[in-house]
Amino acid sequence: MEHTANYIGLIPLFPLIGALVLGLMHMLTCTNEKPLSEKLYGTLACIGPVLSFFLALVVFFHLKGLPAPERFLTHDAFTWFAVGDLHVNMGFLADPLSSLMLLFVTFIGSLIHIYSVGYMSEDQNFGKFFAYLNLFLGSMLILVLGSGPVVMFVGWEGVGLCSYLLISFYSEDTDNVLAGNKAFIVNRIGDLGFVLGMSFLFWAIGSGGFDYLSLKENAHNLTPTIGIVVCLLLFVGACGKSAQIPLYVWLPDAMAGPTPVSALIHAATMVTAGVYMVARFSFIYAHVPFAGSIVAWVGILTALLAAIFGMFQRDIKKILAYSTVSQLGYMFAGVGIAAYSAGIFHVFTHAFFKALLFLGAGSVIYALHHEQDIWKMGGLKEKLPKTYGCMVIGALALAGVPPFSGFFSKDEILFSALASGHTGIWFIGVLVAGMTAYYTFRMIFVVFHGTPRDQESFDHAHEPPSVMTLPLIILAIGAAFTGVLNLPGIFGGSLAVSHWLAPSLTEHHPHVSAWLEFFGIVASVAAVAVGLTIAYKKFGKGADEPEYTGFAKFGFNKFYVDEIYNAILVQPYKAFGAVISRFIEPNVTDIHVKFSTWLYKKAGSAFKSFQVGYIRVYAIYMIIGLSLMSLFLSQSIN
Amino acid sequence: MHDFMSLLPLIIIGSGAILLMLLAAFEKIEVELAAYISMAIFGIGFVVQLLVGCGDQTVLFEKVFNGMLVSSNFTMIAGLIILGCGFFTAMCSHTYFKINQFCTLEFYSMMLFGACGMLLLSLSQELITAFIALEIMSLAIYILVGYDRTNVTSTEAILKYLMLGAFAGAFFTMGTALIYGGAASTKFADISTSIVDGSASHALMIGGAFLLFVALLFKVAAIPFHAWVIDVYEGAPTPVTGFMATALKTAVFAVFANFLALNDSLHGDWVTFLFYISVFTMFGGNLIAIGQNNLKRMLAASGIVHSGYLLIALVAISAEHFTGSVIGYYLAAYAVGTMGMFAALSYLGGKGEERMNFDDFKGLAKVRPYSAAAIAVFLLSMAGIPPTAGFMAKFYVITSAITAGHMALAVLGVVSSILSMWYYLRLIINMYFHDSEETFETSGSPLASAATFVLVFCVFAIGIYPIVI
Amino acid sequence: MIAEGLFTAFSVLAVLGALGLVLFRHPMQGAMSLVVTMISLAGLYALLSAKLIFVLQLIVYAGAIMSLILFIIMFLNIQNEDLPNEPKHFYYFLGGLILLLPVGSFLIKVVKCVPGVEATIVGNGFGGVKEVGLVLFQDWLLPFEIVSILLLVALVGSVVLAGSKRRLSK
Amino acid sequence: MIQDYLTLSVILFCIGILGVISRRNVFTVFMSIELMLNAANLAFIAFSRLHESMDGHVLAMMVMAVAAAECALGLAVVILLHKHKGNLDTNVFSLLKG
Amino acid sequence: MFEYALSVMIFLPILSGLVLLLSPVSKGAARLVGFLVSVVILLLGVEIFLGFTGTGGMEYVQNRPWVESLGISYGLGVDGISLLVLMAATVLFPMVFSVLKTQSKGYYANLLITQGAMIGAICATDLVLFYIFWEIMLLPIFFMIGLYGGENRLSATLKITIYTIAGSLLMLAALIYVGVSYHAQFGKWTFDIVQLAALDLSGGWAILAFIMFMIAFAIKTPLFPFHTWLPDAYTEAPTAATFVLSAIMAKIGVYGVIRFVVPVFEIEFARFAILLSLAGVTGMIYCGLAAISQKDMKRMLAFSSASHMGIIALGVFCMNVQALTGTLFQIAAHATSTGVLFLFVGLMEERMKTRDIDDLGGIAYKAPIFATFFAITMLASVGLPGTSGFIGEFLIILGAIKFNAFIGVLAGTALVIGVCYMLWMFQRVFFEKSNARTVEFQDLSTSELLTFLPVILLIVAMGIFPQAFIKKIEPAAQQQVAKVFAMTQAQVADTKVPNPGHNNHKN
Repeated sequence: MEHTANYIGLIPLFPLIGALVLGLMHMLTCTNEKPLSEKLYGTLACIGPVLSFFLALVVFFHLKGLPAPERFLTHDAFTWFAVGDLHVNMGFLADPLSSLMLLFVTFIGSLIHIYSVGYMSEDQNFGKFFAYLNLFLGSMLILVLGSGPVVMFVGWEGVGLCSYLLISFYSEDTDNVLAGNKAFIVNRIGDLGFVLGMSFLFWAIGSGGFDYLSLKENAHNLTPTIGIVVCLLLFVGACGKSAQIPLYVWLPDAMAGPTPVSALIHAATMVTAGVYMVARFSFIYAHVPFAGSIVAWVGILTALLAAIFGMFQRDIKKILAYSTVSQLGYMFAGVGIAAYSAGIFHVFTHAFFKALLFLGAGSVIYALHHEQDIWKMGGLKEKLPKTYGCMVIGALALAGVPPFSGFFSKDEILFSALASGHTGIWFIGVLVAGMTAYYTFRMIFVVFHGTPRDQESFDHAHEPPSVMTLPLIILAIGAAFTGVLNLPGIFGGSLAVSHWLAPSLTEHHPHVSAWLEFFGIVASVAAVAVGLTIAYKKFGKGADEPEYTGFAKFGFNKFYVDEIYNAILVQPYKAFGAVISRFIEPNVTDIHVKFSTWLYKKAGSAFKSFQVGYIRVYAIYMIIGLSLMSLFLSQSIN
Repeated sequence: MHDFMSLLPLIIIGSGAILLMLLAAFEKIEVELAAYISMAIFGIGFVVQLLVGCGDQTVLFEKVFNGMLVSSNFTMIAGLIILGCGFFTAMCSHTYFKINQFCTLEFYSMMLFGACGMLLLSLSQELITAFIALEIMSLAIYILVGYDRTNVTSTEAILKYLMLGAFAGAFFTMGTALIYGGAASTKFADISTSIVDGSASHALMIGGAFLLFVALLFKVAAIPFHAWVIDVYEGAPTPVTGFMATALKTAVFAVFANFLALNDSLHGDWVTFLFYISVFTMFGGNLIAIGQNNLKRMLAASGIVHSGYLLIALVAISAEHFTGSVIGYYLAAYAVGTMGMFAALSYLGGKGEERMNFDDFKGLAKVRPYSAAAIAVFLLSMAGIPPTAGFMAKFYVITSAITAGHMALAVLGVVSSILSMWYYLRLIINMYFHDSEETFETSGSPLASAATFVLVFCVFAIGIYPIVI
Repeated sequence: MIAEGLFTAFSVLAVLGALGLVLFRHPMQGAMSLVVTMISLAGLYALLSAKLIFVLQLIVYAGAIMSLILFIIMFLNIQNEDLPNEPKHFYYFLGGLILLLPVGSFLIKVVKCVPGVEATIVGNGFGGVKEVGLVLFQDWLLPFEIVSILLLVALVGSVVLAGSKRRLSK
Repeated sequence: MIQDYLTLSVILFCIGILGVISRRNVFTVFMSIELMLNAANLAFIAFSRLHESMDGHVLAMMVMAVAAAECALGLAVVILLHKHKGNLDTNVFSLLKG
Repeated sequence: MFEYALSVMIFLPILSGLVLLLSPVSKGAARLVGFLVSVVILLLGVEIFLGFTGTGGMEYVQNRPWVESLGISYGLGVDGISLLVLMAATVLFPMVFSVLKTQSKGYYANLLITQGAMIGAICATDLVLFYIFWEIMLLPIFFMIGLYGGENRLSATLKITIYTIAGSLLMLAALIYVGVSYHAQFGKWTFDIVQLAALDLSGGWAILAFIMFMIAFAIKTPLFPFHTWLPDAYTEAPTAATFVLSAIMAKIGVYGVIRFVVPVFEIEFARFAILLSLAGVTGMIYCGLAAISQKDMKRMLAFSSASHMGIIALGVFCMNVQALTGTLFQIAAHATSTGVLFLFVGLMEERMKTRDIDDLGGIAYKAPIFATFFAITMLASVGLPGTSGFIGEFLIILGAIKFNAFIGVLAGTALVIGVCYMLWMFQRVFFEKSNARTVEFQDLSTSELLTFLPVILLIVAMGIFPQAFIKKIEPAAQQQVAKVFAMTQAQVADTKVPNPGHNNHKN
């Protein structure tokens, strides 16, 4: 059934080696007077991803060459650890699902590496940045390629670590470090869920081998209750990684990192790992629809919430961040309702257009010397035509305007919701589509149209170097046309991606009337159109920031969720720690020591005072003892 | 012949005592020489005792002494301990009296007489003999305690010891009388037989043994008969204190064990009694020791605690096959440790025993690291920390207790040794973790320090090769 | 018949003497009453047909030891004023009595257990010098010998303690 | 009737104890101890009468000897005390305490 | 030629330490001697590790009767249970000697003695011998804290010493009870643990003995609520003493439970397992929470170490092979990470004369290598996959889930709690603006770099190739668990003991 292909182990290895080399170079030379040249770093940095990309292509075609049910390439590098029934191999699995992820991760990763060479120039920690970036890519690839949950967890935590390191990259500023801590800790909460989920899964069905293929075989032994527990725990992990309610709070703050990082990690790849994981475990989720629907609802509500927040943001990256959260919500809605291929396809397209948007935003920021407030921009379309063009394409894709890629993937999800009878999810989905269109083009209009709001920085603005614009263009093409890969039947397509993914997913496509499908498409397009027009009406001619009042103010402050978390979680935690170490530790836990010491001293002084020094008293002691003993003894004689 | 051989150490010591007494009467020699002579006598006695060895339970000169002296392995061990302690005491006294000038020749003869009494006591198998031996020992020790006539505290010490000792002696005689009444004899063997054939009156045995034990418990300073020991130890000259603490206790415990082990039902009557006594002794001793600031007083109190442990061993002896090995080993270990402490004190104490408090020894390790190390070793041995002798001793005692089915006693013993930890560590902390105000200049001969280091060696030797068992 | 009477008389005397010893303030009077006790004890010994002990009691105890004590008391010539004034010693006495109640009752309980047989007439030689001497030198040789050591120790000791100051070793 | 002797000896013994614990005068204390020894002697003699063996007599003699020795030493100590403090109160001698 | 390796490893350091103490040599010479000796031990240790076949039995066995009358013997041996603890005690010491340059003679001598004693305690197969080494290994710590510790070192050293000795004296009574009851059941004296395992004890005294054993080990480990000596001791102790206490001695507490308590007291153990595991988890959370509010780096690490010990101990009480193996592995892993962390703190204290987190900051810019090493070690201690810390914690949590889901979930929170205070500390110390104090911070010198590099590599290697270690320890754990299970099953068969360990026989 599956074939072994040893070379797939190399795919994550290249970036990791790159990371090691770069890291050592930087670590050993950064304190020198003149650091190594950025060219050297840049080239070294880009080798790894590019190589991985080519290997990914090889994998893809290798799989394509195989008959559909045999499209499983495995490679067990070595036994990682084996205890009792628990056998964990450091193994890799390339199947249609992972190969798809592999392709766009390596592709976009390479592009963003190239872009970063331009973006990060003149940064003193140039080398460190690329070391981290490579490390991230390596971990991401382990995550994708891992042949079992435990190996996946390695990548899972690895990407979390890299995101921490990269968010707190400008570590002199406390806020950035705090944002990094927040990201890592929240992710850790998610990982807790993942670990517990894995443990339950192992005790349930893991004894026959703890990798996906064996688990898939034994999945039928899974009792419903354990299944629900496992699914929900794993989903907690997904929430942490993919920023879903209630763990989404770290992602907006994560924008503190350099923009390419936001593009690569916090938009294109890492955050979608949760979706990928759910799809990976489709063979379990398919067993317990209840858990699936919970996933779907959490997803769609997240989408709604994030969309609301997105409508009121003023920081260009925050807008994109919330749009990411919102799109992730879509994806979870998709995988939640067992439309795994649709969810994964949205992951795929979203990677392109969201990376595109971020990189575009990056070049805007670059052009304006790290100005991120959209209300200080405006009219940039003649200054940055290339960027503008690409951004518009990205925006259209994000907004889901046909025929751009976003439209097809999103519509696939919404349609599956409709088809599988989750009308509520579908309705909210449509609503969110409209809001998405609104806030996306609000951003576009405010940034690029109208009149410059900050003349002086406007004058200095100029198109970034081609090393940055080239990736934009490539991504723009991707964002524009990847949609056709999964054309639904109604457009004469054949759902190519879905069919490609079929072997590695456990799903069934409901057959419904074309009318219903048509109705769904119309509805979403209409919603998008409405959102677009409102956005144009309000901002098309250039407008100043409106006063946020009432609900808008509420939304502008993100429903005070951060404040609430701080109040009910963080502060109590710290306070509790303080109470323990200041009060409980000395006065409660240590009480047995204190008390016995006190007693000891007291008894000592008491007995000391018995030694009065008078012979007669000593004799009296003797006689007291004597009489007591004789009382005791006179029992024993009759 | 063998009987004579096993009496030989006793004879050597006795004749040595008389020899020294005569020398003293005619004032032919110097005190140092007397010290050397007594060392020699003790040494010879020790060697002879070691060479003689002896099998188990042989009655000496059955015809002549008519079964009043019996020697066994146990008595041999006791004899060895007593003689060894005497030897080291002589060494220490030599140094001590270089520093404090109130010694005359009789001192050493008294010491030898005392040792003679102790040996007799450990051998005796007859109550009145035991009583007389006890009195010989006690009288000699009284004299040694009060030897410094110019010093009022030592006079007070002798007064207390003498009065209370005589008081206890009276109990001993009354007890002997009752036992005589009960068993129509005072010889252990006859008592045993008459208990077995039931001719002995149980009540009289109980009462007599009770009064007897009062006296013995007084001598080993078991609570509540302990109060004298602390003052007397403080008042006595340091080497004498060492001698009392070790040799005297050994002898008394020897006779105690011999008497208890003479018959099983007799021992059975007293298990509960001794159980409580030992518990009270251990804990009371600890609690007394906590508050003490004077080292000799602290050691006296810790001596009480160790008596408690020995009483545990007494509780646990089985009269059927009594070897006394546990008691013997514990006595040896305790003797080595305590003797070492007093040896060190007797040359570190300085003139007129000016340095006797815990605080006087602050920073000793900085100035005299080796002495400090030795003292630390002795303290650890008394505290029962491996690999010292004290640990093995405690191990054997607790083992015997549990084997005899007294788990509770074992646990209590362990708890009490937890209590004892602090005042041992306190001195170590003073010696090591503080800076020294003074330079512990000591005059006098190196004999005492030599004794100290020999004893350090013994502590480890006995601890690592518990051949006695 | 006569024996009972004598026993009662002697024992009453003995107890009175003992009480006198404990209660009189001046040691001299105490010593005197102790002598009374000892003499009456000697009488009791005679009643118990312990002839030699009767004699020894009179000679050694009532004679030697007591006179030694009296001599020392004289020698230190204790006046009333340098006696310890013990105002509360009567309370101590009562307290002691209470303390001793259990002990006394226990001991009496013990001695009540001896078979209360009427004393048979013992042979003429019982307790005589010759017989006791034989017993002493046949059975009790060892104690007899070591008592000599004991006395030696006591002798030397009292010399050391109370004797005239002698030159200390240099 | 032996019991009467023994009872008497017990009574004397207890009175001796009483003397020791209730008096502060060194002499009195000493003589009380002597009294206790005498009580023991009485018991010895009575018992030997009971057993009709003369061991008790020997024992009594031994006790007498011991008593003599103790007495000699005790008196020497008394003289020593008197040299030091000129006073026979046992409570005066309580420097060693605590 | 290596059959006496263990004896050499025990007595070479002890004797050389004593010789150093008694002979007037310079501190430099003392340090050199210490370093050489510890390197020799290290080589022997590596040899033993490589030569160890891992069949689950004792290897490198030495057995000489010592006190025949009580069956006490001088018995040494290594098996899968003790192997990694032994490694921890052998591998890490040269580092200490080469890093801490400016200490007095006694410092190094005490270190040597305590190393020898610890190795003895680890290798002893005779209860009495174990007890002897167990007591000996405390004394050098007592002296080190008292002589070279911080300002209120006296109270700290008194507290740890009396606290620990109290525990171990209770253990003494308990182990004698075990020996005596063996004599009562089989009619011969022995304290050899392998034979004692045949014992089956029951009744109140057995439970008391079990409790006394557990108290002793709980104090040493330290298990909540017997941990209160730890913060003071760790904080006041000199760096090396803290290193020894945290890295190895604490582990010997857990090891003692596995080696001596579990085989003898299966029934009681199974009966109390829930309670004990709750204690472990509580301690983990409690100390983790306490760590967050510490100002002193060393104190914070002390609490973090206590917290980790809680979860390590938990692994023992779960009584399935995953958890047990996890514990055995985590013992080594945590030894490396925590030990190195304490040494790092010692370095920082040496260079900046402070441990107060508020005084530090921005070290990462001045000392990238140091920061990187610290980060790797820290990540290992918070259990990041790819470092040594993950495997053990994962296995323990996995086993805990099996043992009891609730406790497993609580144990899982270790993942989060650890990260909170560690990141907070890392941020305040290594990131943010560097201040006057830290701006002159010197990066690791070459010698220090070479000293720490092997350990860092070891941490990573243990994370990536743990199987090399696990396959040596797993059979022993397998046997242990199987035996406990068998005994408890037998017990369950006749008496209805509430017994959590009764359904994990096959793994």
